[in-house]
Amino acid sequence: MGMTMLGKGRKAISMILDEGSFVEGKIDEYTLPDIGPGAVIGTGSLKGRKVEVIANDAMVRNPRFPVVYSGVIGMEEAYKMATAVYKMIELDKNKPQEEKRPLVLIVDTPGNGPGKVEELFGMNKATGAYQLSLAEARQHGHPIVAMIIGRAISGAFLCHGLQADHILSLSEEFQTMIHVMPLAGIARITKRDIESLTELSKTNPVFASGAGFFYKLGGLEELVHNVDDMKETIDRHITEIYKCNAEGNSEKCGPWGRGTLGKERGGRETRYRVIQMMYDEFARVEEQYI
Amino acid sequence: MEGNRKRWDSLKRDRMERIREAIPLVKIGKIVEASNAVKLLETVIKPYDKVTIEGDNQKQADFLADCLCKVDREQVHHLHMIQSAISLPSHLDVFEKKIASKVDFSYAGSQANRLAQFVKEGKIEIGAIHTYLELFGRYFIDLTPRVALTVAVSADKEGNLYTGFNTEDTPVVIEATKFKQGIVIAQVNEIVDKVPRVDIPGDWVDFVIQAPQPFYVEPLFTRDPANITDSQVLRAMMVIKGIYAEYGIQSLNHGVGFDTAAIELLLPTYGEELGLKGKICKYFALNPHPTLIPAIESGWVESIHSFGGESGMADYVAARSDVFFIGPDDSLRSNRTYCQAAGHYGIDLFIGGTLQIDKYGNSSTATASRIAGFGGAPNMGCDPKGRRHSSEAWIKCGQEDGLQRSLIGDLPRGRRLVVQLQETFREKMAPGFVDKLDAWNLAEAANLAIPPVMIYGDDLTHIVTEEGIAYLHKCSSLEERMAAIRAVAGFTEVGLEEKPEETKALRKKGIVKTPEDLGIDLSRANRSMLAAKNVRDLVEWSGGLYHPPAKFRSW
Amino acid sequence: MALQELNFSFKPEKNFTSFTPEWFHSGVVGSGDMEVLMERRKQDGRVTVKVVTPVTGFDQVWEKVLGKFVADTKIGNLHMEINDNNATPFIVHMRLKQALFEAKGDVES
Amino acid sequence: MRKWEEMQERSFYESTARERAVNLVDKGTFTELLAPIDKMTSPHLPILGEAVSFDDGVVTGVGKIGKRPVFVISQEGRFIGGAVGEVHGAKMVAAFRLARQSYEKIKEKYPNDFESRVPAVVISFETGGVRLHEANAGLLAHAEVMEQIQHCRGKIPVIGLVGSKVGCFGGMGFVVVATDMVIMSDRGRIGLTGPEVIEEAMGKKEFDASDKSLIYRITGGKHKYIMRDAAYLVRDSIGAFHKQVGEALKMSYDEIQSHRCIGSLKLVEEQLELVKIAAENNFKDATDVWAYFGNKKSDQIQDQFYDEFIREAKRRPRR
Repeated sequence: MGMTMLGKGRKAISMILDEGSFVEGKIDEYTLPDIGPGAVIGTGSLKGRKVEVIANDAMVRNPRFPVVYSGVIGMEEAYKMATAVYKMIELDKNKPQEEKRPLVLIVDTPGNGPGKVEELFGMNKATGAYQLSLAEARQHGHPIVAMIIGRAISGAFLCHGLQADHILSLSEEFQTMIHVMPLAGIARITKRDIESLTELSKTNPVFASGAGFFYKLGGLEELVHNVDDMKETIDRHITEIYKCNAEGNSEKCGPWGRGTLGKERGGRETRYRVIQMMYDEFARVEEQYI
Repeated sequence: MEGNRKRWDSLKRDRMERIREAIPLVKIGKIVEASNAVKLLETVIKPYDKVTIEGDNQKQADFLADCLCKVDREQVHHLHMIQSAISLPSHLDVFEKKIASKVDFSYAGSQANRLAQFVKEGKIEIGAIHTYLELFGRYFIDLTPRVALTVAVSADKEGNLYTGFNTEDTPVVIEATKFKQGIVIAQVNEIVDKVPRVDIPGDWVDFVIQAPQPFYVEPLFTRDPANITDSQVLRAMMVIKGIYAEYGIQSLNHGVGFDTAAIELLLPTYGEELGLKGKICKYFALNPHPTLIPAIESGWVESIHSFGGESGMADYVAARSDVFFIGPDDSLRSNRTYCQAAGHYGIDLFIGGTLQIDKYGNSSTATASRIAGFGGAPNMGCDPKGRRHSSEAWIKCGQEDGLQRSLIGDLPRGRRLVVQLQETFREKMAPGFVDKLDAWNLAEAANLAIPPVMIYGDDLTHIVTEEGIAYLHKCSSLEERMAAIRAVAGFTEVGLEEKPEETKALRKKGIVKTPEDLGIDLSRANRSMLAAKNVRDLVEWSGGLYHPPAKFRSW
Repeated sequence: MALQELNFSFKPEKNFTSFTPEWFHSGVVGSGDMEVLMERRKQDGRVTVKVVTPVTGFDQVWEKVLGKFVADTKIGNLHMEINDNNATPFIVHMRLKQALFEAKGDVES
Repeated sequence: MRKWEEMQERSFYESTARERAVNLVDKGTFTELLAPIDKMTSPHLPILGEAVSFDDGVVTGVGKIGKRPVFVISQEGRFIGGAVGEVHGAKMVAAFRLARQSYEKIKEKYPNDFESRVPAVVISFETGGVRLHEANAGLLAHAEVMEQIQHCRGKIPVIGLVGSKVGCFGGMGFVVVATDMVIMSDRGRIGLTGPEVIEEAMGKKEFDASDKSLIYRITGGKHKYIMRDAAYLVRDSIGAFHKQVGEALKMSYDEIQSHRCIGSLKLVEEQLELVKIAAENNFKDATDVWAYFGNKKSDQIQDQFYDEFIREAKRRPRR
């Protein structure tokens, strides 16, 4: 107990990658722009397999954007992340699917830059750009695994994690935090006391915070209970994703795939029914439209 | 022998003495530096003085109010405050700090809760809660201030004051103080070589202080049309058709609120459709309500005299001097005293909203935990018994009066229309009609002699709810009035007592009219009837002359 | 504090008119407002209503408001489902009348 | 519901989500999918005592503009701020999936007349993002929608409309800028972080959340138009939005997607140049940014009416 990886993005990189293999700021020969210090990006190897890594550094401040520190993803960070993903796609463009390099996201971020300049210039665009780049990388067959080691909170988790093929998280004894808003905040908004919300969340994981609840909803593929297992687990998932893609089942992974997973785990059953009903209803009027 | 002679100028000598002590604080002319303001107050105010502070409905001598809280309690204490409005936290802080102990006032607004708390804790003694005209009257009878802390836009070094757009209460406050040998101190936004116009002559002013910040004005009369509901639109349609058109109401006052804002915004649409332009709503005693802009621009309104100003309306008002009262400098001259007098005697109708109406028709904005006061509504929301001029509306309302003959025989006498707009239930199911007013509880809790009632049932002529209009003045007994109230009280505890056959009879007699009786189509009662749907539309109507405060700028 | 469900059933007026559209929806569940779904239902003229609301303690008021609607409009063979979000009794009354009016217009146009 | 012709004149801002949906497509062509009669309310709100709605705050359906089937998603801000929960999110995702399935079918069915029949997705945003009462499901749905948008790339135009009261904030702030083309009115707003949160992070002196005027300058349609986050700024009527969508759907796919602000390395590089400008200039307000891009009377822009603004506004130059 007491063991935590909170704020230790760089340490996590060294635990996950093969020793000494990480080269920061480089995607092969390409050098990333020297901005966004909160985003640690580079290339290394994981059990001998070349991977690209994108992680958060919670120990630095962005000197140009004062609200960006402690792992916050600011505009520079997000665009730098997007650039790295697009470069990776470009560099592997002509490779067969099984050789598209995997991308490992190491997630420990509390949010996006909450500032005036951020709103003026579009923080939403920056993280939106990163999300699109990840979705595109998946389309090209790059396996993406997100490994939550600390905080995966709301909008920042949306951009740095939720577009991955598979999402893994250290279990809650490592003080991981996955939520949109802590339960206290939810209690304020819904005008309920925390005790009754806690009680309710036992039967309905839909608003509670924590890795366990996300797991039930299909929001996570696997919980990792030992830091030393991160490397093995990530490697195993990369292999699985390659296999899925090779079999033409890429929809079993990623956000859509996690929707199916949610249903299997009994967490988001209504979602499935809604989609089926919409399909059926459209089928009845399809003639008029196509 | 001087010592034995009766002195007839002790007030004057006292005044001279206080001013002499303050002379070292004067920089030039009548100007005192802001840094010496607290010292000045400590010098010229003595324990047990009656002190007035503006304290208006809108503009606030906020700097002087803060300074008064900072005086040494050893030197200044037991002040008796006399002020129109208790609006700022500092207005009550001065009691918390035991500098003042008693207050006579008219309106409490945002401080209503804290005031009630202070009364309960014995921190404050209330002399009386007045209407504006009562308080202004008593300034000249038995509540004459020793020191007046006033506020103006600008001053020159001789002390001439420009009160400009928000003149409000300043003339009455200064006149009462100055001519009874009191001391007048004015905070101003700036000191200039020449004021744009002289609202208060310099020799009525003793000290002028340039405040570090411009005085605070609350945009109290701005209602964003975006927040007007369908049910308010319905009531507004009923008022226009069932009252304004019915009586040919030409001169009137609108209380502030979304209900009356809806009426203003329906004039150019629904009013136009009913062919009422030029027949109703020509003369107002009213602040420059932004929601009246579309009606003004469409040529409905001939004249508006104002109690005060309204943030953002200065340029618009200046450019419409045919309608508003404008000085030679092109800015509005408002005056609460004159406008209240006009509102009491000069108009045919008052209409406003309230919090609770009881089964007899008495209404109040008080709750057990709030002392909100009265402001000016009771003076306009009553039948002015001293009125002698007649008008079509006044005569008609008098003719319909069900009790008049039993009191004065067959002599014709008119009657002011006093209309209350009431939603049967407000948000969170708070009922608009109650068996007993909360004002009773407040009277007990705050040790008031009588429950604070805004408008007494016998002054009320009409109640308008979504259910219909009750023409109460037509009733010939209290029993009948109560039945009429029940008929429009909807599903409240009062309304649930309604007896269908009774209501049917009242509808037949024209004492109760439902929207259906009035020929109003419920399905048309929605926001699309509004001439402006948001503040931006009002700006557009004004040709860009209305400049709303930032908090209303949703674009 | 869960949402509560109220169910009512009203006898129609003697000279009632049956609700004819298969279904009609009106309103938005905004704060202080409600939506209603009206469905044609053959049930000996009865009007049945299901109300889902976060507000407690107003069951009788609901009954009165809905009863008045049935009496005023002389409608029958109708099932209504109301999702309420703190609408006042008058708003309920007005929305129902507006909805019925629109529903008729829908059929005519 | 009022007549289609009448509704074209109606304020988009004032209208309901359903009124927008029905009247954004050609007259009489709209079919609602998962309509109120399906009574698909949120399974999560009742236990929290929160009111439910038969459409869960979003109207989904299909209509036509010209020959194209147009899948419409229209959010209702009056219902819990248009926030996205499990049902709401699933309806959005399903609309995208149907568009993609239709694309394949049409391609097969009309090999010679394919271009003019390609489906489109139109989203009328009015939302604060994730619905906190069912936060986790809402968040996961956001990710799904984003993935669907990427799947539509290169095939199906996705157009985002913002002109409603709530605007488009939170997680949906990402989604709206990921569409091919954003159409706004000057009453619409797009942002990520809520004003109160910014005030908390920066202090009231730097950012006063109660200053509506400031919020509009920073998030409003005019600013987004100058920044080119919004491709078009239209008047506040359903008809104006309908017309602009119609115009867009006459364009080639390439022309439509030339209005994107993100979605490729080139676009990211373009945005990074803007970020550099932001870092190098100490912009205090939107007016400073407008002045930077050549708007001389930048302090008057906020009060300009539509015609004058469109005539005079200098927009950020494209690379």
